[in-house]
Amino acid sequence: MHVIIDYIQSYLGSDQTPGAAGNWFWATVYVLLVFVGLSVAVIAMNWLERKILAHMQVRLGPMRVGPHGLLQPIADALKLLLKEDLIPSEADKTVFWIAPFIVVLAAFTVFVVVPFGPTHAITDMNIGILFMLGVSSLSVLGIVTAGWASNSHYPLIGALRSSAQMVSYEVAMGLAVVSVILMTSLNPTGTGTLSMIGIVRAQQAQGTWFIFKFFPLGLIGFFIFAVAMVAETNRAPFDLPEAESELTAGFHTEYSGFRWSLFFLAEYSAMIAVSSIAVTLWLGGWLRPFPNALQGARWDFFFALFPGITFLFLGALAIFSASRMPKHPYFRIQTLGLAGFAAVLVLIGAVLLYPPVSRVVQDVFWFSAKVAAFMYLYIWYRGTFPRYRFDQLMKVGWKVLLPTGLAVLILTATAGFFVR
Amino acid sequence: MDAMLHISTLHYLVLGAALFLLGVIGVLTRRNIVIVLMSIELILNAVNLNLVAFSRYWQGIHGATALHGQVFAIFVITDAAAEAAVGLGILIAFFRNKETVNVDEVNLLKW
Amino acid sequence: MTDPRTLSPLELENPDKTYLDANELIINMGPQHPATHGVLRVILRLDGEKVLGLECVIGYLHRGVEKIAENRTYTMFNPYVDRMDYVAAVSNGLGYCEAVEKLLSVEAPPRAQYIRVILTELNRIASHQLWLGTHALDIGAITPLFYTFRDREEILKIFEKYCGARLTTHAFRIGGLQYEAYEGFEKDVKNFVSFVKPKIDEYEELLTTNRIWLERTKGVGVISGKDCIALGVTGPVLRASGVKWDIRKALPYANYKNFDFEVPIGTNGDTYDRYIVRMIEMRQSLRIIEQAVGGIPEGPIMAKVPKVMKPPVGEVYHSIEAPKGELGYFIVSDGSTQPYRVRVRPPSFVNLQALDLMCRNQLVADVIAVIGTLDIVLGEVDR
Amino acid sequence: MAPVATPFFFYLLAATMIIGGVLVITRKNAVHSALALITALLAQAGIYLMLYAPFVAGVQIILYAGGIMVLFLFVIMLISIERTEKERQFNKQWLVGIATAGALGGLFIAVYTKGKSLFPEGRLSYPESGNTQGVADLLYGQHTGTYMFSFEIASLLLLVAIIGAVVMAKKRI
Repeated sequence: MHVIIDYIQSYLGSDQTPGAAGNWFWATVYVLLVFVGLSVAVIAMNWLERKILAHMQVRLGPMRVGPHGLLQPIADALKLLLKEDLIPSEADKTVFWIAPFIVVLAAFTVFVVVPFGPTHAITDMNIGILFMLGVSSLSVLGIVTAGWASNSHYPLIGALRSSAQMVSYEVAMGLAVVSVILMTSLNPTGTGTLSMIGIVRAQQAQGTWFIFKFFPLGLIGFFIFAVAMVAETNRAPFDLPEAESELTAGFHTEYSGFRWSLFFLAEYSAMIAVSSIAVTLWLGGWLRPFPNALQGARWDFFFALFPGITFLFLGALAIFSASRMPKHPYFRIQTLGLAGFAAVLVLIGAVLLYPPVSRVVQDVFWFSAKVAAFMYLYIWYRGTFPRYRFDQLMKVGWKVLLPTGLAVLILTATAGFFVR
Repeated sequence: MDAMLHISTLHYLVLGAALFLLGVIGVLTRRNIVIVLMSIELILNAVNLNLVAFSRYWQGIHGATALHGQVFAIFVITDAAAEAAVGLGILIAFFRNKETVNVDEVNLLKW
Repeated sequence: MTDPRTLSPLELENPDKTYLDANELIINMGPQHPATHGVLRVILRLDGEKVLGLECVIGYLHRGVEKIAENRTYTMFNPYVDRMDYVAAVSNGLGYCEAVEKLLSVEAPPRAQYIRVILTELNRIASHQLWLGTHALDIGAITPLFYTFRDREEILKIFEKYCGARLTTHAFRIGGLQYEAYEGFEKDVKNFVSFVKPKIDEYEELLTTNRIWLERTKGVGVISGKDCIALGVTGPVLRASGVKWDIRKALPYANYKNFDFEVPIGTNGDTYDRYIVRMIEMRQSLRIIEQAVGGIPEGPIMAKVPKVMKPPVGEVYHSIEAPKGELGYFIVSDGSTQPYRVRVRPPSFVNLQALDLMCRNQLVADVIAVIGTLDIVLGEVDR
Repeated sequence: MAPVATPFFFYLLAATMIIGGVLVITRKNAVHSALALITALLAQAGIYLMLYAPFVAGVQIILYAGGIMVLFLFVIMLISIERTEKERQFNKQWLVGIATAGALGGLFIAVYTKGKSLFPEGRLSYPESGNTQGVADLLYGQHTGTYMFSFEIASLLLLVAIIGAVVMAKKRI
């Protein structure tokens, strides 16, 4: 036991990612952790989206399965797994079968280079951001083949729409990313980096998140990316490929059951992936707020409290909800379940308050908190905006975001030239 | 056995040659223009593979900054993009007029 | 005017062509489609995403309402009209009752008239709310739907309290009303008016200045006033095209001439104008309700009509301004207890004709928006 | 990030590429061919990584697999007609083609067996760090930018290709 703890601690003390260290054991552990974490995040996101959207729309959302519908995503997942797996008779069976896996693979592979902390990434690639953009662009292949293989009009239109849309917005996205990479090179040595960890370190070294760099250039670049990333993930208001009122369900109209749930999984993990790109590039990745201005042991201690306090707060909310459950024998199990959930949350919170733990997890916490903010934005957009029309979508991509991105790139280069 | 286990430049060249041959067979024998274009992509990739393998070999002689092969590979990829765009553009124009995608039906210098 | 004749997509279908020669892409939208408001089937002929022409296939909800009328007495047929435009059942009832009253040459007493106007205007608001919610949902804004349904609920509660039914109310009788307004009716209506006024602002806050909403609705589905008149399009669609035609003002029925209200008109005849016109109409309806609820006179609620109605031989056409447009009833009496023929002029059916004209050279997404903005109810289109 | 278990991965990726290549030229359905080609291209990206060329690998994924192949799929969908699958797949001179390819293959074998000594068996390993910077230096470094002019020419080529593609594909300009 002691040996194991020592081993873990020795690992945590190292300053390399497992991939860079060539440590197979830890790399595997990280892959599993990321996979499990993502699945949990998607499940949580499913519940949160339905609840938050419901409360925005003056309704309650899922309330029946488990207390406050907490078990609803699990019930949904079970239902999807047990559903009959239909393949249209005229569909191209092989391609129809492969397509969801392409999407899921692309969405999950991206996380290989996402830095959850200075050493908490599966690996650190020299070409990190290029790799992320490249692999996330592969998901369009899955969508296109899914639409084509269904051999039906609505999916085909959805697939064509989505391929045109994703290819167009990749350009604007790339330009915004390039301006950030230019910013990373503004250090004494004069070499920039594409590595995700390197980008965050550059923000640390330059003492500012890149969103505030060359104000307002960084902000505009971030804005371009924030718009393009919604379009990349086919979410409202750019959800034309799956526009429900127009194309019934777009490219996955013919999919059901397990395969459909793969698309669902891929969509949400892609959302998390692009959000983590945005967080890494503009919002300082794992860095806590004001790492330079508010330095010192006391501030460190103060910020290290946040993860624990967050969980304690969530636990308190759950306890409060449990106390407000109807006092009826029918609800006894649900109340107990909610109380148990609250206890788990409080327990996690308490563990996270323990200083050695909090020091280790706070990087991951800040990263996740920033990503969660983006997830909330996604839900908020969905509750607020109508859907763009296809030509307007293209107009926004090519005539607004692309020129703005170019301008930002050139201005960033100019500003960087003078700063040097 | 030793030669099998120690991957040298030659291994990459043989792989490149195999791909190149596949590409050539595809270009020479298939009727579908789209597949012919894809075979051309295969050929270009075989070339790229050689270029990058040579770059690696060259680095062994001239040091880590001798990346000329890789730069060439990037140029080749650029050309491939241009070629695919124009080729597919021609294909669409051709299809629109003749309603076929078979190369051996493209036997007139006009449409 | 633009030639409204449809290039029938069915005739031009050529299965050999592919998506590239997309002139030929035929898409069948409906009858099972989330955005066709029931069972409308639209066959679209597309060039890529551009609509070259479309054809509506209707009749999936045909129940033969007009034929049924010939085998029912005048009183018995009254509930059937509620099932045509089921989101504006009160208006349907009003039109039918007034038409028969015209045939019988009786007039409902003033108290009944006031309550009728209040209920009809409430129904207009409910219908517009439902339209707004579904229209916004079609364009992709999912939230307004829940807001409008929340507020429409209050109207339905008043209906339920008044006559026991929420949707197919059968609120009016030939010659007046069957039920006296319940205890607290006036208070309920007043409360509702003050409740819903800020809510309409809330809908507008979400949509009116929303950039995407503007882009999706401005210049979409444009139809000129001339075309509207030529096609017989009425209601908010006609008014949004700049024609000031509201039967409540033009051919006043019930006691609308006692009330002070404005008829909003648009200028461009596009989807946005229709949206604005309907939003203003909701406010104007509230104005009418406010005036009416303050001045409900005392008195009887039923005129003297015979138990067994045998209208004199003759025919009558009576139209009212339903939420969706001119709702007309043409009733022929042969002197018996049953009408010889009842012909309904449903606004949705006539307005639907304009769909093809409005969608030409627009995109698929606009078809959805235009179907929404026409505010059709398939129960009324098919009857 | 040093490559590990090199021979295993080399043979795995090489086999994927060869199988992918064979599928590309034998499938009836162009979409299947395209999917096979994508697999081969991704495997090739892996081989680039093994050759310490991560930047080229990244470009391969983002441009080839994510860009060009999407274009291919897009066009295949636009023109996909069922009847091409039922037609003859190989043209009349297929025998000549294969003979030519065989001759070429013989040439390759001859060259590689004779010139084996030209290529040392050495297992060279350099740190991959700075690969992107190295490529950038060659492309547009102030003193080392040997290929700056070619790079600009390439951009011109792309511009011409864009215009050409638009002119070709558009029904009416």
